[in-house]
Amino acid sequence: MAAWRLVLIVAHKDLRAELRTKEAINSSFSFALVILLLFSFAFDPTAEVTREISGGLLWIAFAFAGALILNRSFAREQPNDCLDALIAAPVPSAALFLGKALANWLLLLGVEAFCFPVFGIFYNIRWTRQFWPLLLVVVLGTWGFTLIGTMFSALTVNIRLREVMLPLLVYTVMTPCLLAAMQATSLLLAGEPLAGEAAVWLRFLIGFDVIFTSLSLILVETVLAG
Amino acid sequence: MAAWRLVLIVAHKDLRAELRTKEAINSSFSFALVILLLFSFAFDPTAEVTREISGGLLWIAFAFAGALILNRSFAREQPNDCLDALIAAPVPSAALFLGKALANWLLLLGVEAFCFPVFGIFYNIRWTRQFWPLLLVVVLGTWGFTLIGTMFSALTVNIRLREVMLPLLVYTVMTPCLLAAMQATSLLLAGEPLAGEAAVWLRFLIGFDVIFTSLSLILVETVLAG
Amino acid sequence: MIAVAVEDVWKFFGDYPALREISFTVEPGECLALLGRNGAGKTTLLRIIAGFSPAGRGQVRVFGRTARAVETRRLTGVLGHGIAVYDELSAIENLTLFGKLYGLADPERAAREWLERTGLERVAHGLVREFSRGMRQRLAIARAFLHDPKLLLFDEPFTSLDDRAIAVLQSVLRDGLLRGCTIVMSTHQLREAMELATHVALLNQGRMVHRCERPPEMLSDPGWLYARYGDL
Amino acid sequence: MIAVAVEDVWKFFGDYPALREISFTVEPGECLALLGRNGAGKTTLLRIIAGFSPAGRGQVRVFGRTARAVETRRLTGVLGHGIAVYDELSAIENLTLFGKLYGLADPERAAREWLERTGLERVAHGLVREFSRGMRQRLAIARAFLHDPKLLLFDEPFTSLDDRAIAVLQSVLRDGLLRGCTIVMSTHQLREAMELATHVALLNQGRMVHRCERPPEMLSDPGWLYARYGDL
Amino acid sequence: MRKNIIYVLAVVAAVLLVRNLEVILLRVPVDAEQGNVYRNLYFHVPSAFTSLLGSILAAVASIAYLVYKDLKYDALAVATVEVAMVMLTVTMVTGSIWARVTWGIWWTWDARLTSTFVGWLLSIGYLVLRTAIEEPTARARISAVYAIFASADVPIIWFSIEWFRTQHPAPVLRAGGYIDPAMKSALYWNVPAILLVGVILVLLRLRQEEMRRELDGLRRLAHTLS
Ligand code: HEM
Ligand SMILES: Nc1ncnc2c1ncn2[C@@H]1O[C@H](COP(=O)(O)OP(=O)(O)OP(=O)(O)O)[C@@H](O)[C@H]1O
Ligand SMILES: Nc1ncnc2c1ncn2[C@@H]1O[C@H](COP(=O)(O)OP(=O)(O)OP(=O)(O)O)[C@@H](O)[C@H]1O
Ligand SMILES: [Mg+2]
Ligand SMILES: [Mg+2]
Repeated sequence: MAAWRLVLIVAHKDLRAELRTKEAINSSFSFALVILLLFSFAFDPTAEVTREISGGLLWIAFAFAGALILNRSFAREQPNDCLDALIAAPVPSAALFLGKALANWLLLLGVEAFCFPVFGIFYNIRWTRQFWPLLLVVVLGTWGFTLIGTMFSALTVNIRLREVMLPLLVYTVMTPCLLAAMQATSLLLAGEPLAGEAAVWLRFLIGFDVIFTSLSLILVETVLAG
Repeated sequence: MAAWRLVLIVAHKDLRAELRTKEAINSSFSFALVILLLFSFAFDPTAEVTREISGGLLWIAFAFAGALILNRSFAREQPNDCLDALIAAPVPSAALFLGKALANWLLLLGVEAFCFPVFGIFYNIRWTRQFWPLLLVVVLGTWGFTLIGTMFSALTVNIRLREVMLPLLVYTVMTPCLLAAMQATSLLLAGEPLAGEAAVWLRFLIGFDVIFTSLSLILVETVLAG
Repeated sequence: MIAVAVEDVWKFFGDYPALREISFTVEPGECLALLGRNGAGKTTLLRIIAGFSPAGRGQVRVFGRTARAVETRRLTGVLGHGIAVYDELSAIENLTLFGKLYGLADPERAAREWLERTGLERVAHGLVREFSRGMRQRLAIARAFLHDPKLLLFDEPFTSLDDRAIAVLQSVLRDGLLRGCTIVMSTHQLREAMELATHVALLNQGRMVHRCERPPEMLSDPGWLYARYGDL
Repeated sequence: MIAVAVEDVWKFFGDYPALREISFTVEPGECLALLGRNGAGKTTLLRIIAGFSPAGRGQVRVFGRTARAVETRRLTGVLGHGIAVYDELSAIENLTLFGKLYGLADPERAAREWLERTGLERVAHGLVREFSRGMRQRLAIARAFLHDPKLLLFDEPFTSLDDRAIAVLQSVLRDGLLRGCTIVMSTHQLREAMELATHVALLNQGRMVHRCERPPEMLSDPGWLYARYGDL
Repeated sequence: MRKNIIYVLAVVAAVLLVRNLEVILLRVPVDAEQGNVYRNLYFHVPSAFTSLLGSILAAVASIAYLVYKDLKYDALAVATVEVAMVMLTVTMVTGSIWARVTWGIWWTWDARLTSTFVGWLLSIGYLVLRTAIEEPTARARISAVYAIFASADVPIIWFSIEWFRTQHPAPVLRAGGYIDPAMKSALYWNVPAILLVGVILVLLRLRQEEMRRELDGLRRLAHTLS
């Protein structure tokens, strides 16, 4: 059977399980709100300066809130030892990984779609001026950190101290991706077009996505059935 | 036997177990560094404005990094069902809770002690100008969020979805405490004395600590052996 | 004094009654084996007696006191599936810790004594993390017996143990019975339990449908009780 | 063709050899019971045969192919302690999912068929979360058998099951054997295993010290093999 | 045998270092613009170079481990990561001192400095991750995957000065700017000296790691026998 069908089956399974209870997605979204709230204490959100850094704020909120969804990705398989059953099934590890990453990516995009308007209101930001370029950056940036998050979720699924280790590992490795996404987003939110510096960051983001997608697909079999 | 001896025994056990491997403390400290890094992307840390909000940044870093230590507090008891043994022992739940909170508090203060100089260098901030008032605020603020964190760690230790629910619950409840600590710290870092606004926030912090300490001690028996 | 007195205990999970009007007593020195199919309520009942969770209705008395009373806890030893010792601490540190929590006069000595009894004195300072399954199990036994409890509560103690580990556990339990301890345990491995049990009780869907002295038939045919109440 | 061929397999955890020069073959239709004390290496060996982790040295062939080959995985059914079905999905969704992953022609039909065989057709659309222990175990069995595997690998399948659940599992396994499946299982509950086993193998500290047809003595005295190799 | 090699290398390194120190401190002229701080250069650059080389070697060793499943490659990977981290620390410290004098601040968040810091955190992450996994084979496998992911930061550190506008200067050496030949040769002589120090440290750590592994195995064996 074509590998992409397996990818879809896995993604569909994860989405269905998640959407049935909406646990991760709800708490991820609420957590994003809490983070925005915390930040609004730390800074005066209406100040002009804050608006300049809004891209950064937004991606920090995405990264922290998204981690709740990403961590759960493989942790979801633990309670009944389901991961063993998936590894034992005649599904290439790469397909399994892509399926899970795909599901996570869609869930994250969903959460982000809710965050944007809320954020716009709280921080008084017009985010629709460069809508399509912004969408592109968000989609690529989210894919980058979904990849890393899903991979590390798989990597640490069986280690004691998962929760303690994950943030350190994940955020460090995904910094280049986050940095690029933040900078590009800040520029686009400021109304600049996707050219010059923003374009450089975008290219950087694409490079990151390509390299890390390939690395993940190559290494995932070792990670799961090493 | 006097209850405080039991408190010390429990705290000593937790500290010993942690210091033997230093897992939580290492990753908490490194995660604090990662957060400083992430923030530095979002804001230009050398700008004057950023220095004004440094108290906020610092406490957000403490809160997120500290959560790693707090989450582990009761999670540490899970692997071999140790919690059952503690609950079965003739130790009042309040003593158990205080012991764990005490250990967490000391660990957090240790991590924070490392963070301050690093933060000072990276963000170019002089934090020694109001040293003693600052210490007071840090100690009280840390106790407040240790309390909440430890309590929720106990509350969620047995639920599936621990990792997903915890951040949301904890940060929402500890917001007042964080807010007060942030504001007081920002003022003190800016070199102002512990009077006027800063003193108001300090009193708020003390109120929070007193109320939540009592609440926790009253409720913990229900939480653990409900 | 009666060791365990369970009076009309109910336990609800939501609306679902996991235990219904359970009443029984255990005399000191008895060894009661709780039998019952998966989901019958054995674990739930043991946890209530151990004070881990409160009964929904009815009450439990252990040596005349409530299950959560500090004095009761001092008299009770619990051993579930988990070994309940800390991986990061050494064998002796673990036992000393629990000795202190139980307020023993000389925790160190009690710890050494039990390490010796369970044959662990040579690895007293080894971290539990590095112990093999059998060694961990012995340490768990030492922990449960350390404070010389009068009532022992065991949930499926024989599960996943090999023949040798089962023999060790049985001999420690037998010693306990000789010293006058009271034992309540749940198990599916009837054969191993029947050698010790003086009484048996059968739970079915949260009700106690039978309680009696262990019939001699059950030594040779452990399924006897199930067969009698087979299709309940 | 030989069902499972294990050739000179070693497995190291660090420098510690959990398995040492294990070699044996299992013919199609055999039911091999792996015995051995706690820590002998049973789980490790089963996981290597199932392809969950690679051998450190030596090789495993399942129907002539490596353990991780996709074709091998299609022919193998695995059941460990965990039931390996999703709590958030219904029984039929679970089975259909695995049917699809195994590339069955009509996953839906296979799922219904196995729900019927395990007596779960009435709760096909119930979420697994709401199932009792026994129902979950049956669903797990259905999942393991769904794709009509030729080789079944079971790790302590009888642990924590009550008499009735054990009977169900035994009957399904017996059916499998009649249809020509090959079974390799580990267990400490010798009595339950011996009714099925055609062969037994004894592991001791990572070595296979004995392998033979199941001696008739073991039906009445399951400890026989341990007794012979008792203090290895 | 190995021990003898280490001794020989140590002697060579010592001779080289003494010779270089004499040249650096007494012979080469003072920089026209910067004064004496510029002598940092002779340690700043070689240690940066050694550490980047170390990170690359660690990634190669990790790939070798995943291919050959031989724990000696794992030992090589840890040893190089540790030494690379030490070297990177030297770079950061010398750089900070230099920056304090020439730029007036200890730290700034330009691309070179930030990516260096990320690299440092990545090695911390690697080492912390290793403490969380007891079983040596799983530890080797998981940390190898992490090291491969982390190595993506090396080119970013290297090229950051070309890709982005940085406060950190682009090296005059390569860009064809003018530098006093005496300075140049002193720098060129100190690169092999520091590199050699790195090699010696790696060899020492390697021995230590091997002995520890042996000890672990023996202890486990002893426990199973009792
Ligand atoms: C691995 C990363 C690094 C490499 C490869 C590197 C390399 C260099 C090189 C080749 C120079 C000499 C430039 C010249 O030709 O004048 C230099 C200068 C310098 N570096 Fe670095 N460096 C690194 C990291 C850092 C860090 C982390 C800091 C600060 C904390 C730093 C601070 C400086 C300073 C202050 C100078 C002198 C700048 C000036 O002359 O104005 N460097 N570095
Ligand atoms: N935390 C819980 N939440 C909801 N229901 C529960 C919970 N614990 C137990 N139950 C239900 O209560 C009933 C009794 O469970 P219990 O674990 O006591 O059975 P048991 O006799 O120990 O079974 P087993 O032999 O499988 O261990 C079961 O139907 C179970 O589903
Ligand atoms: N992940 C692991 N890391 C380190 N050592 C392990 C690991 N898994 C197993 N071992 C060791 O390998 C040996 C064999 O373990 P295994 O789990 O295969 O035994 P087993 O025969 O299944 O025992 P049991 O009857 O207790 O299930 C044991 O000494 C165990 O400590
Ligand atoms: Mg039970
Ligand atoms: Mg096993």
